[in-house]
Amino acid sequence: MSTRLASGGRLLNKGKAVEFTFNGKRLQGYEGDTLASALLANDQMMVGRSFKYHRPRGIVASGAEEPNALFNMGEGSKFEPNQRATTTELFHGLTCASQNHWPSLEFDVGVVNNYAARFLPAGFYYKTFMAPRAAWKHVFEPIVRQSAGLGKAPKDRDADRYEHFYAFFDVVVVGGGIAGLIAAKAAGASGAKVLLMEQTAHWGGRTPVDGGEIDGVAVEDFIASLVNELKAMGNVTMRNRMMGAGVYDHGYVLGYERVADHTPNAVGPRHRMWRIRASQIVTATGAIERPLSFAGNDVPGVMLAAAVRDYVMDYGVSIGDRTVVVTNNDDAYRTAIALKNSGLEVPVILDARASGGGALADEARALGIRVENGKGIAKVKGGKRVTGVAICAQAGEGSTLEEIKCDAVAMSGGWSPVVHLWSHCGGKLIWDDAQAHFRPDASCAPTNQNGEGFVVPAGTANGPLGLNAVLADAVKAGESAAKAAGFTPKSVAAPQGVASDEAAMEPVWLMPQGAGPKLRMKAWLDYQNDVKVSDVRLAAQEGYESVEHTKRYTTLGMATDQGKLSNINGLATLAGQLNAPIPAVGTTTFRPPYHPVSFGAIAGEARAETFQPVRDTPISGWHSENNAFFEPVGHWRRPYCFPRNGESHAEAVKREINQTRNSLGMLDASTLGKLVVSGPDAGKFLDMLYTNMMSTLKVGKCRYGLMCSENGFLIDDGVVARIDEETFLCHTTTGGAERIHGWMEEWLQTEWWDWKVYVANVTEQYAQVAVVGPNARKVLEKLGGMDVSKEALAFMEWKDGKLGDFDARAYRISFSGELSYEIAVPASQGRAFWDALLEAGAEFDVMPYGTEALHVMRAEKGFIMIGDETDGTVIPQDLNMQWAISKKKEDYLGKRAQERSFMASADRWKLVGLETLDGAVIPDGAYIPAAGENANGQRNVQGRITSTYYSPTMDRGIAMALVHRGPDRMGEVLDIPTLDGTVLKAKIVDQVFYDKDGEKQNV
Amino acid sequence: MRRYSAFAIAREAARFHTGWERAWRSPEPKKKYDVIIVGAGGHGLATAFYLGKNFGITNVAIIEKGWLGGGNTGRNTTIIRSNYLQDPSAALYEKARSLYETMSQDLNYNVMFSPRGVIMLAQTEHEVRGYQRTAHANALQGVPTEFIGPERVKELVPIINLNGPRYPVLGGLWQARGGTGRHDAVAWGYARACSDMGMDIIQKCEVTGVRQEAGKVTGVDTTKGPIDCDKLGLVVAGNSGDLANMAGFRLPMESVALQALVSEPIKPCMDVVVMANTVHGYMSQSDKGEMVIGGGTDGFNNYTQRGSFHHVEETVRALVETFPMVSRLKMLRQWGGIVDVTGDRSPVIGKTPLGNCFINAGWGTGGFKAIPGGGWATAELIAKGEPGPLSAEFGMERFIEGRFIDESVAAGVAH
Amino acid sequence: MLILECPYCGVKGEETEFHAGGEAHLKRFGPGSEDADFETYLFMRENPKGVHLERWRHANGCGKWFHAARCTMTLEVFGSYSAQTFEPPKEIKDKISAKRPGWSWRNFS
Amino acid sequence: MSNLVSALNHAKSAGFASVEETGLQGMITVRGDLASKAMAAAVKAATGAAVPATRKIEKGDTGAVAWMSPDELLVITSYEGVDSAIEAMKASLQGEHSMVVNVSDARAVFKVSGSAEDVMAKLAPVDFSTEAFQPGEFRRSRLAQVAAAMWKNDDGSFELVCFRSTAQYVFDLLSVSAANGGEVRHLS
Repeated sequence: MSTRLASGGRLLNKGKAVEFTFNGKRLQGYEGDTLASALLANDQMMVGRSFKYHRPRGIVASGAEEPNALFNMGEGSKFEPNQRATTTELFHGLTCASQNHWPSLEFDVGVVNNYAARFLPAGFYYKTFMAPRAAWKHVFEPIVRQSAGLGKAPKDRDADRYEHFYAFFDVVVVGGGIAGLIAAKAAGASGAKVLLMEQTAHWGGRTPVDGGEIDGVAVEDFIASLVNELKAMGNVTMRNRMMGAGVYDHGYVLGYERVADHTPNAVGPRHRMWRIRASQIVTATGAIERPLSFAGNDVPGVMLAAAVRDYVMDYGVSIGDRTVVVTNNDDAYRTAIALKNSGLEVPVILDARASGGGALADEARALGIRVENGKGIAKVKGGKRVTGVAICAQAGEGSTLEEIKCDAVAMSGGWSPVVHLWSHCGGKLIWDDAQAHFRPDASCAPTNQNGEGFVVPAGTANGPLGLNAVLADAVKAGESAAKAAGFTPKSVAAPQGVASDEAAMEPVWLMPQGAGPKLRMKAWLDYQNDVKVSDVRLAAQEGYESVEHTKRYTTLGMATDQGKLSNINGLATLAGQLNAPIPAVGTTTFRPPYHPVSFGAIAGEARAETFQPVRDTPISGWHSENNAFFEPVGHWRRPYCFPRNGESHAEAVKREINQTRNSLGMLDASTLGKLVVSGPDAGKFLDMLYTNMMSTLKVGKCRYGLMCSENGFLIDDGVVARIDEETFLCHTTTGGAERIHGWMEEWLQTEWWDWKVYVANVTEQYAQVAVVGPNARKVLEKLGGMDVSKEALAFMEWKDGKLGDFDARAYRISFSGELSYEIAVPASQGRAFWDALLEAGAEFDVMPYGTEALHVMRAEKGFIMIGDETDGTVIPQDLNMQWAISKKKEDYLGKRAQERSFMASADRWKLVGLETLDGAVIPDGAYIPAAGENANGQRNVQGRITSTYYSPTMDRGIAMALVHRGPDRMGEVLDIPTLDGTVLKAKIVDQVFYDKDGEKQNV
Repeated sequence: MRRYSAFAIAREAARFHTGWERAWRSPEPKKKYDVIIVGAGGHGLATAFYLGKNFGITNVAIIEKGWLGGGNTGRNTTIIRSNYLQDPSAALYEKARSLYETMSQDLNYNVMFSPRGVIMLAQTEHEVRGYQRTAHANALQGVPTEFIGPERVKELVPIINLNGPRYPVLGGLWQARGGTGRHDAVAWGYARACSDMGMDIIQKCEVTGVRQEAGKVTGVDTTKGPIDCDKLGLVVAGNSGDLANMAGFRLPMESVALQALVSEPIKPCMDVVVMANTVHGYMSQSDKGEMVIGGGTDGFNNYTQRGSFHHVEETVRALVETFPMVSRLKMLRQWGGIVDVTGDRSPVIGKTPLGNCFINAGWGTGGFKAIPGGGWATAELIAKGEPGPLSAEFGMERFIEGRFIDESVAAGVAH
Repeated sequence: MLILECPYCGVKGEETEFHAGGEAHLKRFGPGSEDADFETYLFMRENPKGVHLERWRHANGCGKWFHAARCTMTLEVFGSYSAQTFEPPKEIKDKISAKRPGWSWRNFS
Repeated sequence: MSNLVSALNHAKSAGFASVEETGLQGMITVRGDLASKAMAAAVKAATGAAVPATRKIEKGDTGAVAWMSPDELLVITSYEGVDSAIEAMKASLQGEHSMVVNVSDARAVFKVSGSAEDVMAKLAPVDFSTEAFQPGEFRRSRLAQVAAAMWKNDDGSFELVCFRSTAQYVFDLLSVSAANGGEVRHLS
């Protein structure tokens, strides 16, 4: 069993007990524990079930590479699935539960898959479940889905908050182990601005676990003084609980700071995503120990040798009373020695190397530990916990030489540098034969905006494993990063440790090397995704020879640990099967993030109210206070209508229209774009932008204009007012202000840069109110001030002056067909102006109206709406707007495009009005079919509805449509099928339904 | 080809799976083929497959510079739908979708087509009208879709937040027969079937030149030597511009990065595909339990298969807002692919200035769902030398005539 | 996540401050021009693997359009320069030549 | 005119830094040849300040002038003083190709005091470290999802200008970024 030892545990505060709950059981750990160490201390070795076969799984590792110990953590709005026990600091009140089993961890029905494992090899689902056809969707897929997946889906809205932080450094050092600390010091000594980040809560990494001395002092003391030294450096920033999540182009680094995962009740953000720009990045990310591939290497109790040591030394936890150590390198001897020194039994060290280990092996023997060279494990005994091992000759096929009882196995297959961050942005790797691992290829570093390398690996992340080599490499890395960042490094002597003489490791990719199919089927490569040696071999046999094919066919390395433990073993297995050297088979591409990061942190502050900007007009407050139903229009919110006393939206719209047409309405039109275009060439410029002639517009007058893209399509419309000889004010649509402003600047800056024109966007300088209806003039006259009579301010004229107290510009324009003024006042006067109009209009029962009433009234009048009559495929000619296209101009944007054969054709769909014979309203978006089918069997069509409304004014449905040669077909009756199967009959009519002669607006 | 079945698995299990044969051969190139297809992605392999199946042309080589299915076929978010607005698109994508329905049986390879349904959310009045229009168009095109209200959306997607402070869900365009498929399996299944017909799939073989005489292609130069052909098909997605350069013509296309990402796997919580175009994000749950997520493209030319992080950020915040539970999930992996985007965002299947050279390209963000349809249409084009009805509108001449196929009307982001 | 330097305000900003504007140095063809020229102007693109000349706007900044020379394979930026010119300045061409000998882009090299 | 209301009417919030909408401010967009004598005279007349260098803000007796782009300045005055400043500038720029536009009402202005750098750095992709961003610097960038211009005062506080319509969004962003518990203790 695993248990807490009476002594040891350098990271623990044993004075402070911490209570937590696992699968409903109340357990106790200490401050400083990880959830994993606390569980082990409570003899909870088995922590979950595997993905495919639902086999029992135990804790394998002590860090981010852990594939098995994933939990449903927390409750309610703080619930989170797939939280790793090894990277979770224990806190008081933590609750967690194991995943992927039913009904319980101990007894899981899904384990039937395990008994059928022989029938479920890699890729079996590609070969079956094909008949009958419907069965995949209705039978097989639901079963697969239900048995796959890991943690539960959260149900509640996340109660936590998140944020981003932009930061800039000369050198960012990722990893706060011995190499990172030393590299940071070496870089910092040059004066460079340095960030050192460490994913755990502790500085120093794994070096202190092994004790020893550096520069004559104990490792722990050496690190403590190094940390103090760094803290004292003003140019060095240190952040722990912050992981280097990803390296992106041009020195962009994501730092994932878990601010409050360990203090979930604290006020403040849970995670903070640092978006860092670094000139140079030092990856001191360490190395990860590889498992060995032997049968039963997934039985709970089989653990990485270094992790066994970590648990003993860091947390005072023994994972078993009797631990068999199996290895192909010297480092695992340290585990045996540490266990023995802690009073635990190590019945045997199985060293797969025929020649055995070096000085550490002698030390182990001296402690009385039995060491067997050239031996390995044929098979691990036990189901939910190791009960023993069968020993075999590594060189053989697995005949059992001896069985030994034990309750834990510590394995080491060698070490792989953590090269993820190096690789994220294109750094290449080379194969190191001596260590049997991939390490960064310094000659192919990822390059930055200047084409220069910007990532420098340091320490074990760069390949060296020996302490002194690591220390020297770290100094070099820190210095070269500082230099590359433009600083002059101060030469610092590398610290010196006491190193033991180690024998060379020997790669072992299968144990025993001649293991037959039965053993290979039980030798796991990827614990979480249940990929075994036999699966990779099968993939190669079937032609999935590329490493990417093998990965995808077997799912090797695709689990939540992203192959941290399995990649190299899988690759070597594949290479072995293909009879190719490992580097020739290649490696897979590492993608960010290094370790999963919360979506909350990625979204940052952009949630709920601050999800996206909401743009308000100066009058929005009134709208909210008066029950406006808002619709989003770009980032703006505009009132769609103002329902009163339980009215439906349709009823409200009808009331708003009727009252406007009969007496007085008003609309907040502030969102309309307003661009000032000014300069000696302003007229010439607008002549190019609009299809019609603007340069001839008289000062004091307004003209409606159309804008097209260079591709000929209508992109915007609006009224242009000439303010003075050199100045125009161009109105755009609500969505068009920024777009058209940018459009104008683009042409002025990139094509006609010698034209003397300036543009300014003054959209928000003004609150603009449309005052509409037969009583519009009266209400303005009531406010007093400027003369708004027909004579003083005729249709399509504008004028500056005072209205009451307000500084106003009045435009006599109409989008409704009524007598209408659009009044612009400075935004800061907007709300007061609106209120004044309401007060003055009370006697006319003034009716604020929303966008839907606006749309209906313009449709009644036959005016087009950008976005309704146009959709990016419509040219002005389609809308019969030749009147707005100047014949005199040689050029305007879009003119050449409109000369192309398809656009110049008379055979296009053109705008008409439609009236249903029975007065019904045609559904939005309806198409008008024609006889027959096209070559693809689709019904031929001859037009479509662009706008359709119930018109309160006409008391019937009205519509506009683009119809094939429509204007030539006046009076024709068309069939319009609706989605409920009925067919409406509609007559082609003029698109102007209301007041064709304009008598109402010209008063 | 030995058939795959449950029986075959049982038989193999008895002998520890030692009897499985290669899914496809790995031959050296012959000197000459009737047709060379450059690009062993989904579209290239499907083109070859339908050349054999529909036209009996099997003396075909499919040349791939990397590993088959390793480009965008293996990098997309596996959505399959055909609820397109414009007639030519709807015809092509519906053909593809209907071929997906029987693909597992046709290829004897389970591609796990999962017609679980696709919803495109309408979150503005404008979008409501746009999707109602699509529903009407689809009805006449023979593509069953319907516009559904918010309550129905909630029934189909219980984890959705209907009333976000910014964009309420006003309804959605629902295509019940859309869904997802296993992307790698599509390439592998086609490859196995092509190889079985005697076609040569030549991996790790890069085309370095297009040999021509008198305005016609005579073959290609490759890293495995010259190979002659009577007809050439260029089906290379993100590398189309490069191949066109070799062949001496330009394309109305640019190559940009498109990114996708997945969460850690969780138990089933969403049974359909949801696309939220107003906020630029879409999401489905894979059979493994990962939430598969995509968004928009970068704006600049890029061949690095790495995109900019802010697109991931934009997509993720959209999904956190639309599906609040996502906030406490974690991003497992992000990646990028290079897509060709044309001037009207619709693909090109058509002739090139070289008489016997044909191109299938420009799928932008929508290539995977079109694979069988694109392959079908391209095979017809190559076999007959002229486009058939499915590809008639997709030739490059449309850019001269101003006759575009613009789907942006219906979808802010397509994929 | 690119860093670009706006030649107008000197800001070295991250990509999110900028807006990509496609291929640079396009020649506009207007009414009366040949179909092929007009098609080239609007649609045909170099789309090179390697050195590319392109337009950017410092949208969340000084608002100015500028040109940049950038490698589409490595994302290296060789320099940025005024939008109000018909070809890249000599020092940028020289810099590209030093790093990518034999490069060409349309009629520049 | 009474009832003049700025975008958020002096809204305030406080956490580890404080945030305040500072009310109506006179602001004038000036476009033209920044190197011309006429421009120097115009700016001097309006504010008493010199034409700022690239990305700088200059303060004068009656206002400040900020560099917006190679052909654009933002003149900042009292709200009441805008009309006379505009008149003065137009007079100085007579005959020059130029533009002078009142944009006072189109903007909102916020002040962040206390640990301001750490608040700003949560929202804008700008180096706010003391070495990199000093009083006198004027930086246009984005604040989360909207455009903004910002500068640092001598007392260490920051001021920023955004479009009036986005004022509530910007206020919410700043407030949540300054909320207690969110101290970064990195820049300030």
